[in-house]
Amino acid sequence: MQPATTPETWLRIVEAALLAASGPLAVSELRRLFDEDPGSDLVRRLLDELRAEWAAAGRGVELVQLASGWRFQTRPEYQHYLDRLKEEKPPRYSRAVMETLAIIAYRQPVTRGDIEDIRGVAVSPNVLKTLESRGWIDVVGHRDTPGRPALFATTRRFLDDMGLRSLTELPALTEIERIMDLVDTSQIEAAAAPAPEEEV
Amino acid sequence: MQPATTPETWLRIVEAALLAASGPLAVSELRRLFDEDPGSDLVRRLLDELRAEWAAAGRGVELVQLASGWRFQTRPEYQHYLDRLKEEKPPRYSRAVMETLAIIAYRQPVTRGDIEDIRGVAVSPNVLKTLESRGWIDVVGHRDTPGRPALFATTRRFLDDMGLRSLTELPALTEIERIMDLVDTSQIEAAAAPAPEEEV
Amino acid sequence: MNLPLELAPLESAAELEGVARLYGEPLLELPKDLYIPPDALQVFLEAFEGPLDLLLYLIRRANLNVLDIPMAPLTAQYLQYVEAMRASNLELAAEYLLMAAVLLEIKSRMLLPRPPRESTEEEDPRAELVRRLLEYEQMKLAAARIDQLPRVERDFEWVGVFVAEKVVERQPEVSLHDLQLAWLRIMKKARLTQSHRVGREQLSVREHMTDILRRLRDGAYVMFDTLFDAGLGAPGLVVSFLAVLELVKERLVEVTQNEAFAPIYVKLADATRDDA
Repeated sequence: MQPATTPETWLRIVEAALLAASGPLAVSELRRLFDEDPGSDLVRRLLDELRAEWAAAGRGVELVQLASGWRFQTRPEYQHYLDRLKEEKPPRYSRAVMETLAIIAYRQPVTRGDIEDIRGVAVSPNVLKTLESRGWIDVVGHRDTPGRPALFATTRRFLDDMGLRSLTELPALTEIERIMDLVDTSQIEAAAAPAPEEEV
Repeated sequence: MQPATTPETWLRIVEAALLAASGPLAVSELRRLFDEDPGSDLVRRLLDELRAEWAAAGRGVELVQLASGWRFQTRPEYQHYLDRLKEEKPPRYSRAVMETLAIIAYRQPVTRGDIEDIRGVAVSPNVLKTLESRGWIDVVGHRDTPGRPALFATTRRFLDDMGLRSLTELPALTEIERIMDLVDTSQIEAAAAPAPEEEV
Repeated sequence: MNLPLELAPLESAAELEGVARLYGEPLLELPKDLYIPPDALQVFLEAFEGPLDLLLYLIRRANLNVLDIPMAPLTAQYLQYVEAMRASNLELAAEYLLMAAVLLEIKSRMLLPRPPRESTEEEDPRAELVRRLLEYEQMKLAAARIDQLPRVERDFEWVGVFVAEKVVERQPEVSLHDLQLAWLRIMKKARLTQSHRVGREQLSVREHMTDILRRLRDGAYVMFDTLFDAGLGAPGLVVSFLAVLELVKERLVEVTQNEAFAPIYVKLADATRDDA
């Protein structure tokens, strides 16, 4: 009834599992697929082979490794077409949301007060709610100061959704010295201040 | 930025859309993917080609046509493997089924009346049907009493599934009873009857 | 809304030595691009994420060195924006006013004559503001880069193929232990109710009874001898014999013999009626 487990079949089993999974699958989970545990090394070899196979076929779908495991996803070049089937556009986030996310991502764990200190303005509860409901940040504890403010950090889901394996893969921060040298205003304006009309 | 629209690219666009879709896609929807409407005939040809391509590759996922459209789905032969990734606990037989099975195993051949006498409650026909469809019990004759009730016994399949060579390898009743004498009955109750289980 | 945002040269500031100079050169007029048409004011101000953002804008547009900010013209420009906001009845966040106070404070501290000694070691009054501006700008750039990362649903989609389920029904798994526990429950109940005596029997007899019934199932007459497997050895034969006797006692089988020493036949007790 079940396919015999030859190396080719192993590939197909891992492939079917990854195609059908509702989230990234870790190597430890993929090992559970087989009658006998093939070990992490073999599973990793299968994953590499699978990724190469799909890349070589020039498909619109690729196998990627993310923070919580491996997953098939469509290639960005195809989004233009796939967008046409969408009934609603994905949310665009305001600068307030993105700056709050950046501060949490690079300075975590941080309190709302820390974020407000850096941004110089009050952080609206909606901004944090937006990020929490997207599953990108969560409360990882409370700082032991008066009021015991919540400490926010980014989630694995954030890394997965951004196609990253770990926080170290985040774009490197511009060094302070470089910021000081940035006097070509036109460049800064273009990079740092996207169109003001985009909102949550 | 977008792939040029050659016939091969059309295939890949349709493929990516179907792989990423959350439900079946109708031909009319797939036509919307392209800059210029390719018409239903061409889309159907692409779908047929895609289906043949996936079938030829012997993947664990196949393209199928349903009433509401086309979708990729896993092949039934792979269910066995994919099940292993599920977190959910395997189904359990109800207490009625387990007790009936125990009575048939230890006291065979027995009629339904015998089982009811021992359990002190009526035995639902579903309970016996469950065990029969599992191939663990069958009717080996009829008792020569009014109504000629069927006599149930366990099958060879039951022994195989339990890993036994013969019924004599079942845990001895005397031993069980001796254990029962030693163990506080409330403990047995706690161990033997977890939360009220759902009926099969 | 009728307030023209023409930023006049700050004569008073220009007179202040060392402050109104931009890198040594007297700053006599402000960069022209600071002019904002009044109608665009609201949209313009809403584009800023707070006073730090506005200050950075002013600094960068004027090509000023963040590390050596000329406080007087910057403060004056900033105050003009704040004033414009108030005049336009824009909802003015408290942070903008707080920043105005900070700027004025720094400006006044810079005007104070410094004591001749330790002057080189004394901290620049602008240091804290510069630190905040740099840290905010760093995060602002980082936010823009994160926003450019390919993101699910906007730049790509997850693949999720339908799982053809229920094709194979999952069967509950039962272990011997489960069976044992089930039997324990029965015994306990039987004891409590005392309504039924559950006897202790040799299981093998029951097993042989089942085997014999199975062989007789088609209703045919079976030779008595064939019910015994010599390979079982003496104890096995005794058990088989006991099983036949038990079946007879329970009237499950009929044993017939036409005459003495003739072959003995066994058949299901109800077989005749089955045929009828």
